[in-house]
Amino acid sequence: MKKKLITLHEFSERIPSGATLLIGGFLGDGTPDLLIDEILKTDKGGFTVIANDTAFPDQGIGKLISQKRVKKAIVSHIGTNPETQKQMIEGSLIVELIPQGTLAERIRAGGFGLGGILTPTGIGTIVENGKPKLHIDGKEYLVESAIKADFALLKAKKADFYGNLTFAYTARNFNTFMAFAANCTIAEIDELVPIGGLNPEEVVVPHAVVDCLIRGNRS
Amino acid sequence: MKKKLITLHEFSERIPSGATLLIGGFLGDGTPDLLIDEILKTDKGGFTVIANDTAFPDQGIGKLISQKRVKKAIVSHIGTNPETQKQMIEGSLIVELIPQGTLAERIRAGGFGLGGILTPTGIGTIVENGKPKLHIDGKEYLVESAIKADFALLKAKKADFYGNLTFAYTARNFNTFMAFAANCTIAEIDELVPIGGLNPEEVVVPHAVVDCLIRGNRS
Amino acid sequence: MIAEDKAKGYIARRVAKEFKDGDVVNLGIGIPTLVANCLPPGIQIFLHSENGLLGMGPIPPEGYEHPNIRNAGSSSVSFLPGGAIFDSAVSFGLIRGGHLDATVLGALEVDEKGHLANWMVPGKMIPGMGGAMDLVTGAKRVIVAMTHVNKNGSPKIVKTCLLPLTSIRKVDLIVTEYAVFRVEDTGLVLIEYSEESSVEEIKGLTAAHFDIDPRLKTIER
Amino acid sequence: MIAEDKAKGYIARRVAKEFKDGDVVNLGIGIPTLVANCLPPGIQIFLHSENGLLGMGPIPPEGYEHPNIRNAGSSSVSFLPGGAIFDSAVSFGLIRGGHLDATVLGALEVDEKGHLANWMVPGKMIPGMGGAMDLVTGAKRVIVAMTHVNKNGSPKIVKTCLLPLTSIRKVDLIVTEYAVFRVEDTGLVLIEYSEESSVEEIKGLTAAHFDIDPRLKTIER
Repeated sequence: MKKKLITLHEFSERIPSGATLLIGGFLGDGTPDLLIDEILKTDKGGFTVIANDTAFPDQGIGKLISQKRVKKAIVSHIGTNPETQKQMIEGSLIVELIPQGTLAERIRAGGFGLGGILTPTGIGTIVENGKPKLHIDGKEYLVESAIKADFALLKAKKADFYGNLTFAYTARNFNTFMAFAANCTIAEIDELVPIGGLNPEEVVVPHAVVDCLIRGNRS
Repeated sequence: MKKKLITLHEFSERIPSGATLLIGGFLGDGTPDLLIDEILKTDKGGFTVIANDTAFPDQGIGKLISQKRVKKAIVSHIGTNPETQKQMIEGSLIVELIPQGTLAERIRAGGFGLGGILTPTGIGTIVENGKPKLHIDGKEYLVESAIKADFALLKAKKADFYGNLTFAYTARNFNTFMAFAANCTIAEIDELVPIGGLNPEEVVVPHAVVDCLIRGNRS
Repeated sequence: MIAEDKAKGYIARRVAKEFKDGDVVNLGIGIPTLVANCLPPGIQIFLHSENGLLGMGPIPPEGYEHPNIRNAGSSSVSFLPGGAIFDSAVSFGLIRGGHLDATVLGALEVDEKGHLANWMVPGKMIPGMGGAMDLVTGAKRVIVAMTHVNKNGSPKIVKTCLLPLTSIRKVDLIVTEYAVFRVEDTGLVLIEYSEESSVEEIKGLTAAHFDIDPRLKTIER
Repeated sequence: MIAEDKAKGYIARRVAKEFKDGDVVNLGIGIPTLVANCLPPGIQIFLHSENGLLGMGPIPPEGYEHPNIRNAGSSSVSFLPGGAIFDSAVSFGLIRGGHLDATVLGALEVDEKGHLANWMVPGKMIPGMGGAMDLVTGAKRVIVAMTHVNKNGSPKIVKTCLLPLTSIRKVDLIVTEYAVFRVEDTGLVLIEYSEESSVEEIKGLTAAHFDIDPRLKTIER
């Protein structure tokens, strides 16, 4: 059986410049910092990053922005990162803003084989510009397409050798459904447990969607 | 604060004839048997039942069918219940068959405030008859509307007094998302624990969507 | 004129009276966050945070901050007994699905119909909508908690929002340090005003038409 | 003519050779279920059951059946170490999202283009599609495991399905006790046949056109 545990170096070799990356986390909580630092040791860039936010200039996804490795950010807000705003205004970074609940569901839809979502959020605002709308039972919904990516970079708490994952409290956020929506899902883990070391009910993301594991600082 | 714990008798008094009921379970596993038995002690009927299946003639949802309390069943299969098939052929029971994954997502959409789902399942089959279709990124999807109901009748393993729920292994099935999709969500529970008796990470359904709790045989 | 240092407390305490015991509530960053400390005796609410928790407790004492128990503003928080965590899809399922009794948010502008704009100033400030659009579209009640005028002294309650809207769903209540407006199909209705002010002063500080409730009273402080 | 008592084992053993070590597979009720017991040495697969588990183990010994560890056919099963449970929405997210390496299903009919009908006989047998439509639409590979003819001796591989289709997605492989067909854009291609039979006999038992692979060989038993 394919071994899922790889080294940080093996990880960065797999990520090509220009790749589309789903990155877990909410203002840095639940973001795989070691994976980001490893990418920054290379000269790779031109990434499209899909994430809840760009955190802070010196933290998590913010570091990829500050070091100009990102050409496009698809996020729900950038209010905590003045560097993202600066690059956006200069025109060196494309920022696409998506309502947080819509972003979450679009990524889940991508991973779950659905074509998109039908949401009331954004109707009557600039978010609806250019998007199809549907009436269902007398109510109007925006049709928002599914999102998939080349890679999902996640931060998990525990993993067994198969790749079953658990998460630490609010570090769960986008990590769960992002796991389903990438061609290659890679998780930085705090603790490696033996096979059988997780209760089947405790597993949050089943191993079928996890391709690679990287032991983090604490494991 | 409103007390959520009610008696079986209080439960059946709240359910009017003709109500639309989401009922958890997969061939009886995860179905609230006590709640069903309590309904059967009354003369109430004419229900629309939305569930994965109608189990077996003498088990779970099957008992509601056998005692002719159901006018319409919206389910993914009825192969295990000849009584359902008999009533359907006689014309005394309307059966609407929906692919299992579509049924699950439509109920989740109802509970999550989405208008419906966009699924490839059913395209090119009789399931698509009369339904709108959409092309997204060159692929065709069926538009299937969201499902909501008057009541959700669930079977949970543990609950605290607030109504946070956990489930027993494969008894999870439809119970989790059905909790979100009803005007009134009622859970039969095996074990009542004090507030604080569940780890926040262990909670599968948060109390915000649970209206009433009924202590089951084991609690 | 109500002093700036008093305004925030006035607003938070008035908003805090809007809840029933057991309500599930999302409080935005800024003034809305203060509401949690102003609840009347006997009223317990469950705080929802959009990054994935229900039953959020206060900031823990120094040295007790868990790195992975945070609120939507990235502050360390705690769980109260009975708390629950979930991912962002479930968190917004609660929001969009109408499972929050109320959301309390700040505003840049609210217009005479009750429409809210609170997420960007084109060409100037573009933080993004975060969870605001889902919250305003989905919560059972939307309460705006804001100072009556902006830093330049200009009214924030205007005839028509010039800034991009957060939702076409109208807010239900507007609470400022000067006044409380209910939003009806006909528009804004002044239901309470500060005894440190007057209806005339409020008209001067408001750039929108509003009706006056026949049972108009002063805000209880 | 291959004896009926041998057929099921032949089919299951041949299907079992289709998997790579580590594959995630959903096995339908009937013959497909038998596949799990026929895996070649060194090949471990992860069994998915659509009611919400991955890493399904065998039926436990008598007295060790847990009432809430069941498969999609309502039988008591067990977890292997590393198993995981999830709700039906996640279970079908795995299915529809292409996260299953293969699904093995029975058939009422398969046609010359590779279309499958396996969920109803109008006016006669209407069990419902259950998870079959999602499985056939979503899994990476769809393998049909069935007897070559039905109880009346009529071919199940037909020119065009008369029964309602399960999906417009074509199956990838058809395994019977007589033959193995690969489904290509051009139609069915016979790649293996039973040494107890002949290409001529298979043509007689099949109501559809099929091409013959130039590397045609006998099924390893």
